Amino acid sequence: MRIDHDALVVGAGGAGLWAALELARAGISTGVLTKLYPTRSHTGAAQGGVCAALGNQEEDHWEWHMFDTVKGGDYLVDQDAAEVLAHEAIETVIELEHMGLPFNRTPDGKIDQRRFGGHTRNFGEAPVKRACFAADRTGHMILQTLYQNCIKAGVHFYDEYHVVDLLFEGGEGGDGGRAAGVVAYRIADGELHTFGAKAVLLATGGNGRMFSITSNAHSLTGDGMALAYRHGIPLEDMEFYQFHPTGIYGIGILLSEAARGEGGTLLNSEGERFMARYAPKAMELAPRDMVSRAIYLEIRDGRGIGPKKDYVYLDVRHLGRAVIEEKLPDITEFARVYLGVEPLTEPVPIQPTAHYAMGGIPTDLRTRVVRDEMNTPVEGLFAAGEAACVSVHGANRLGTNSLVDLLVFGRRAGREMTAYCRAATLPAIAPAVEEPVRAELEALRTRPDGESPSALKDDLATLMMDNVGVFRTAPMMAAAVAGVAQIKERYTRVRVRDTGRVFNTDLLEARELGYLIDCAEAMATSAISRTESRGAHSRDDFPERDDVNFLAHTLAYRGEAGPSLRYKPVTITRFEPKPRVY
Amino acid sequence: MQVDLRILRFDPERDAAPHWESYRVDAEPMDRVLNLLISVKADQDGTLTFRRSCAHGICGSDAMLINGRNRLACKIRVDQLGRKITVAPLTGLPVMKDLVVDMDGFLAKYRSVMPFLIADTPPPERERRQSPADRARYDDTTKCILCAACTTACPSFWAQPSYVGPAAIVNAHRFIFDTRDDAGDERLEILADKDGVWRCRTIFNCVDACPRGINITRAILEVSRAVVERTV
Amino acid sequence: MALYTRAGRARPQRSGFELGVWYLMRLSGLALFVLALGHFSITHFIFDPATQTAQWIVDDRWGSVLWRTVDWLMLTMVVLHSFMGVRTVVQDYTAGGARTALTMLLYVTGIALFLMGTIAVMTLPFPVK
Amino acid sequence: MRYLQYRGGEGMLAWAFHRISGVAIWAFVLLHVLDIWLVGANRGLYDDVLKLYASPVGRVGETLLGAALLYHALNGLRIIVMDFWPATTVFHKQLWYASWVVFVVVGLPGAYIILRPIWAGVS
Ligand SMILES: Cc1cc2nc3c(=O)[nH]c(=O)nc-3n(C[C@H](O)[C@H](O)[C@H](O)COP(=O)(O)OP(=O)(O)OC[C@H]3O[C@@H](n4cnc5c(N)ncnc54)[C@H](O)[C@@H]3O)c2cc1C
Ligand code: HEM
Ligand code: SF4
Ligand code: F3S
Ligand code: FES
Repeated sequence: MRIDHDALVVGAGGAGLWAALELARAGISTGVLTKLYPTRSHTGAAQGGVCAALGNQEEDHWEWHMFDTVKGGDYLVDQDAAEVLAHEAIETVIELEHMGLPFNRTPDGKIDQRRFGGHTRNFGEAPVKRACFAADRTGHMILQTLYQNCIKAGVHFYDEYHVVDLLFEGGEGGDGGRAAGVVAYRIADGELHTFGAKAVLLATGGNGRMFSITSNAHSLTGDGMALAYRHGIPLEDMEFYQFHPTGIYGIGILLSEAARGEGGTLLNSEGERFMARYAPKAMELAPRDMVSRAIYLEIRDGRGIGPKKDYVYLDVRHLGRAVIEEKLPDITEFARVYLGVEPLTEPVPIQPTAHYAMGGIPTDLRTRVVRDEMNTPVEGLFAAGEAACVSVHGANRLGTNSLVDLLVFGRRAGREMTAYCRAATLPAIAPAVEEPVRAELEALRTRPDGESPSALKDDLATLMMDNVGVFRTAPMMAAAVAGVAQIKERYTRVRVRDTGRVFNTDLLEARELGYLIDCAEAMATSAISRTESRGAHSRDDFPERDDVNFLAHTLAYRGEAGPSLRYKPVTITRFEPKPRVY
Repeated sequence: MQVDLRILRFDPERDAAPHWESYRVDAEPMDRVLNLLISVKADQDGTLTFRRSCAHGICGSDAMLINGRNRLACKIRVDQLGRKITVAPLTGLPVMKDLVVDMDGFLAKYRSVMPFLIADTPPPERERRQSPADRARYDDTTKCILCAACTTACPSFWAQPSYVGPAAIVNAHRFIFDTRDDAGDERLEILADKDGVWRCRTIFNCVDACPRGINITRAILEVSRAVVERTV
Repeated sequence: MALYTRAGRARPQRSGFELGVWYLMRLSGLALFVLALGHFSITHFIFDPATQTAQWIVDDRWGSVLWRTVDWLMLTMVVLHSFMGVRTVVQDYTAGGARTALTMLLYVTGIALFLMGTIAVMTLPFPVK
Repeated sequence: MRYLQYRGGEGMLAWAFHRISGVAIWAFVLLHVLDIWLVGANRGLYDDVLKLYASPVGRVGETLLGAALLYHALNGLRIIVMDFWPATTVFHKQLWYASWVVFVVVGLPGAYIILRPIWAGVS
């Protein structure tokens, strides 16, 4: 079936929903395609908060927020983007409040704020209360509030439509073609639909499922990134992947940084607050890459806890019942349900967990997808949210800044697309453009014999976790590059066991595995080529940051013989790179 | 340990009617039913179909009938259920395949209560003020993840699927008692309809089923009381 | 009143009937708590069923205006409450034409029963002492 | 019926009993108005019916009726309390147990009084 809109939004997380809202309010005919019901998007899992220098609790300025973002990202952040982020955070948070988001309140009725890792006053002096929050379900409330407002604005949703390809007019996206629409697979009955549009937004979220221990949802398989990559668009800074320090031991479910923001501490087997050794000033509220590394070092030095000495404790007991139950109810429940641990009386076993892709589809400040180091835009194609890389997170994202990113750049995407749609004409889509993907899907669905995709996926996740994790060395990453290439080859022979058309999740999971492999390939190759340590990319063999050679963004292009890399300069406006100490 | 897992299967392309299938699965006591389903799908029968995403009780994808009660598969542990576990799709919504039900009707009811803030006054420069106490008034009902466990556990809904259902009322409550909202009256009117709050018979299955621990019945009764108060 | 809400949704026709029934069930329930339980206690604990012949009812119980009033009130409440209660049950488990038919039948029976009861309680002449 | 697979808790039992008892009492009320009608219409027939009520079987029936009425009344009160003070829903199970305590405390002596004539041979 063929359906036309002026604008298409792929993904209904925070970024996609806000973009859709702007478009619908401007009267642009918009379709939102999402493989999950919108409220199932992973934005709903975000707990801790969303930072904006409101100054409701103590003095704060967006310049401070900008500085923290740049420094937190180990100076790989594009500073013009960080400025937009920190500045517009304020109005977007206020606008969210106007849309109905139930923020926690200060006694005088303003939005309450709390501390979060890496957010400081006066350019690094001391922690500042900047994170606006709704208990520890901030992301849930953002997702619900945006969805509610989309309903109010009459946004047209295509729920459970899995986008399987992007369409371009006049050449591939990477060679000057213009976005023309998408092909989507309706999960309910396996029908392929071709959607035409002037503007397409990719807001498909992250790709954390390429790791075995992750806080990410099963659905986070890097679809948007991989699809862009397949059409000649590079992926930027893929080597920078954040491991969050406090995942539930063995499972990876996240215990929000809010626990530390409220005063929770980290303890090793000797009961010592080991962060004193690594970040004497910021302690537990140092940026995530540092805390994750500190945990790994403690474990490596034999101060881990448990039979395998491979975890440490997060301790919130001293915060008291009131704080724990009022401000951290969800994460308290996670510990109870998933570990059988009572945080009121026991410390909680934690380990770092794969959490967030700093890299992604490169865009400019106007959320337009760009395809080279000169920032040449791909006409009609936009990206926002975790799938995109503007780059506001650089080498390491600060807590809460992802939600800010979704809001600020989701909103920008909506406005930008509105303007674009008003000026542009509907591109032509040739008949039967969906035939190639139809053939791919049919081949996958009907292949009579081959390997199981679930086993292959486990292999990929273990490979990446072991070799492209918190600590990296050249041999490890070489093993990853080779391993991914092998898995990619095996993937051509996977066999789906469900051959039906109705709700065939087996088929879609196999398809998603293909996306993960693409992302893993870009990640491993980008990582091995960056011979320095910066932010989340931490190498034993190159422990120092190298601003001479690597103050640059990686762009990974897909190629038959593996990805090829190019580099793009970092935009520096206000803050010259300095050593990063906390 | 080994678990006997019985699943009510239905493939519309093959089966005339749903039927039970049994599987033996290795499990740890701390495993959740979702782990078992994933392991069956990976190792025994790739056609087993269910929704899942977050795997930690926050997205609302995998509500299903587990050992006779509506639970999120990713939130109920094997040690809470024992060695015999039966899993069936939610009751009262059309089954699309295996454990997947059609949520459209459910969401249409959610939309019918105008689940969004309607404020008549133009927004101020900064945030609208709200005291912590006013904020607390509707805190409980902001937790809903639209998993449908409550509505499909409600005998009143089974009897009359036209009942707007606990989930929709919960979401109306969240706005009716929000001091920033001005359309409470209109929502109360909608819920004063014959398929509105009156269909609740205080059965509490919804409360037991709610994975977010929302006191749904309380919310419903608060709405009923508000309807009564504005009329009587 | 506006026909549409601010969100553009058609406003339901406000009849208030279900609200009325809901309230009535609660109020009559409270009344019955005293009346029905009282009645049952008197007829079973204070007196024994065996002794409450027609003669006794006419001479003693309905010899007093007060008791006739109490009994009639109870009749009113019980008919209202129980028929509206059964209506709820009927409306839960039936649909369409069957529902309308059964509900109508219920109303007719209810009214008939109420009239019969009223005649029984109110029209017997007082005994001549 | 798939609905019977649902393992409801106290609240569902409370409701099921309430509904069953309500309908049962309603059925009896139909009968009872008819028999009272006989007081005016046909006294002889009324007294015959009365003998049925006072017979051992009748007494057991009346006890059951009383139980239904008592349960329904107590649970009805529980519902009304929750309706008007929604905060009490937190204790809905406790309220239900409490109503059973009252049910037993009041019901057992009551049943004894009604049933005693069967073995005491009074009637
Ligand atoms: C546990 C957890 C806690 C977090 N806490 C915080 C926090 O406190 N603060 C903070 O700032 N950040 C936090 N983050 C990070 C942040 O939540 C995410 O980065 C962010 O929500 C991503 O939003 P998004 O809109 O880009 O995508 P998502 O919300 O992930 O949405 C992706 C959307 O894309 C759709 N989609 C994907 N693929 C396809 C396809 N092929 N076809 C159609 N649709 C598709 C999905 O259906 C979904 O609607 C947290 C993340 C996790 C995992
Ligand atoms: C003695 C005191 C009584 C009290 C306090 C009481 C209370 C109630 C209440 C509150 C309800 C509404 C339940 C709901 O909407 O969920 C109800 C329902 C009902 N009552 Fe009563 N009642 C009493 C006596 C009676 C009597 C004497 C009868 C029958 C003659 C009766 C028959 C019914 C019926 C049939 C229902 C409907 C049941 C249902 O909807 O599930 N009640 N009662
Ligand atoms: S109220 Fe609870 S059970 Fe019902 S839909 Fe919301 S979260 Fe699910
Ligand atoms: S189960 Fe149903 S009847 Fe009411 S209390 Fe819950 S909605
Ligand atoms: S998978 Fe998200 S709630 Fe269970």
